Amino acid sequence: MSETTVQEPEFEADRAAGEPAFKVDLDGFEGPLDLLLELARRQKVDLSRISILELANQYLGFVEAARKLRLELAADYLVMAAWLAYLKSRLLLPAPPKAETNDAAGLADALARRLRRLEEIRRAAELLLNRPRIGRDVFARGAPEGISVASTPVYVATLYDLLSAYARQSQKHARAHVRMKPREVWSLVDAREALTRLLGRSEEWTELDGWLIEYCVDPKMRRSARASSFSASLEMAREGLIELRQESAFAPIYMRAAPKSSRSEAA
Amino acid sequence: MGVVAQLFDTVEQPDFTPEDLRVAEALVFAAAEPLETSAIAARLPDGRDVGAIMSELQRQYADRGVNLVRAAGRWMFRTAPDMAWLLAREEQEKRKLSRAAIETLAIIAYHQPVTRADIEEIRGVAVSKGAIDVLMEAGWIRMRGRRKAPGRPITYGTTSAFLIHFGLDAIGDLPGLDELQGAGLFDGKLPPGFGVPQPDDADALRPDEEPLDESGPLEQAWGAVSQTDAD
Amino acid sequence: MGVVAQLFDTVEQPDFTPEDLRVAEALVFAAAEPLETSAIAARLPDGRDVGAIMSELQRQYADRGVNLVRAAGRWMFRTAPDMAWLLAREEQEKRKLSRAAIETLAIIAYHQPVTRADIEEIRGVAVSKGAIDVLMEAGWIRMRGRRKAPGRPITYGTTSAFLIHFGLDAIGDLPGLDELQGAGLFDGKLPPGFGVPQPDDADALRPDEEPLDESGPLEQAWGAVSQTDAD
Repeated sequence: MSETTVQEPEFEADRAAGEPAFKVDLDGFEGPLDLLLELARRQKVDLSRISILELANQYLGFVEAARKLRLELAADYLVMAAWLAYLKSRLLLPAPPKAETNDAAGLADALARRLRRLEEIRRAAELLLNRPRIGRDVFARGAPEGISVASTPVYVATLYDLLSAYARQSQKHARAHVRMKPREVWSLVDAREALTRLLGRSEEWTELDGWLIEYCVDPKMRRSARASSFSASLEMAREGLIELRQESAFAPIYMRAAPKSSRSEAA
Repeated sequence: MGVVAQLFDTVEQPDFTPEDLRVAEALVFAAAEPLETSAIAARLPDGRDVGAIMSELQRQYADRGVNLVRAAGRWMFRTAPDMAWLLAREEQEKRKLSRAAIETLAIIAYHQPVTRADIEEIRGVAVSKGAIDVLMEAGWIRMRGRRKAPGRPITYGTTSAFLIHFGLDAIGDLPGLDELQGAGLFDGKLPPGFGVPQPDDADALRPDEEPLDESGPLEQAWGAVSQTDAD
Repeated sequence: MGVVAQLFDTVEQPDFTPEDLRVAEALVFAAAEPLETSAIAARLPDGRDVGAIMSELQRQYADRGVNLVRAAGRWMFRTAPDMAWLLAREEQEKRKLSRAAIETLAIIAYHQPVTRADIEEIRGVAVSKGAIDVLMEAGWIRMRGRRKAPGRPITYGTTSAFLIHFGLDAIGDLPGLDELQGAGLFDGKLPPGFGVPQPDDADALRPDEEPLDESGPLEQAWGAVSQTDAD
């Protein structure tokens, strides 16, 4: 138990006179049930015949001793101690009315059953862990060739799948988007056309912004027009159709038709 | 040949040829993983009694240094258990299981499907996350689903890798299961029938389980939203 | 037993026990690499004739599906050479198309030639590369050419394998709007102006398409440079 801080690993528990003293190493226990099981085992081999009252006494004595030694016990242990103290008091009461007799005995019984169940699962765990285990006792083939299954995927779909998929998505999309007004944009094609037309007129360096604003009457189109003609001008410059010039960042961009000679060189 | 032997041969005409034995043997030998009976059958001519073939192979290898075994319903060759001393490798115990992990594994194996609370009830202490993690990492346990109970706790069960590692053909072959069932330790705190372990590692969920990813009642009410998200 | 065999047995009293055979067998089986004779000898009692042990094992396995072989002076088990056909097997695995893939396919079929951007525009969501890849792998779509547009995106169309798989005589047999509606594939009202295109998978490129491998006007201008780059 990590919660249990143990200064001294071993100590002698407080025992009733005449009974043999024993040592318990708290560090090795996995909680109060585990401790109870250990105490019960010392009492008798057969768990079905242990005395719960005696077990409660031993446990409480253990906890008392631990306290004397200033051992810090985890909450789990203390809760169990409180419960056992309660159980002990009930078991020690002189014969109470019928209903209550069963209560105390029933509680004791339930505890005995829990202990037996833990014992059983531990026995099972031991049997399990002691089986010949792969990689420890028995070994698979060290270097299997392996069976290479080259699986060629064969895709299947029916015409119905195809058609219903088409209908589904086109209907969904039509409903979702048909009412949207198309955005007013100046396409790249438009921009390129305009630039080509402009280049026919101008052999001189022209300010891009200048003619742009002149061309686009509708102020709403300005952003789109600027973006599109900028892209188009870059593309045309790459094609060697025009030349571009800019003095510095954010300065106006000038353009002109490429001289005939350089155009033929590029081609 | 005696009369009895002749009679025997006539009656028990094996449903396979020596070649079938060779094929099955080569397949299981070559496979990197335990092989399903169906995978062996797929490579044999139709109508062969694969069960009989495997039994015969198992018999032929029974006394050898290598045995044919069935684990998790699949076939594999492995060294004979009495050869452990010979093959013991130094690094084998590099990660010894803690007691908590061992007990947790046993509880999951024998009582599956179980929740963390079930395990804590039996062990009487909180289950450390580390124990569950180690077992998950080893590939021996898996999350099966959720118990239909307040908090919808996750249920755990064992995997086929667990069966293979411990050389069990099916979960019903767990050692000491009969004794544990005989003890019949019922406790009202645990789900009904929990006291008598009836381990079940079938993929199908129990009536008191629901799938891991399925939404609870709260999410069901908001179904439409989550579906849109998934899209 | 013949005289020669008797003589043989008498002369060659084996220098090993059946247990030695088991040990050697288990060692070679479990080893990750072929084993040196000396490594086997090291695990056997002193004075054993390892050569004789391995010969005997080799003899026992000679006609089986698995053989003991020696290569480069080391021992290993191998599946019998005539079993090679077993170990590599073509399997056809039927796979269902994902919803995204089938929708993509439907759009390509009806709207071809389409670019990826076209499909995204129609579907309203991004088209994963996986969906296109799967359809290419299935052999149902092909790259037709490039759209004469910035970026020169690839145009996709359907193949004859597509027609065969879906039992269509020609692409024009894909049902139109009336037929789709008649089949009850649309539910409820359709917006005005909603239509289904007349699909066309003719090989000839459209006016706005150009061949896949041919360079566009941009590359034509920089022909020499871009070719060097591509190389």
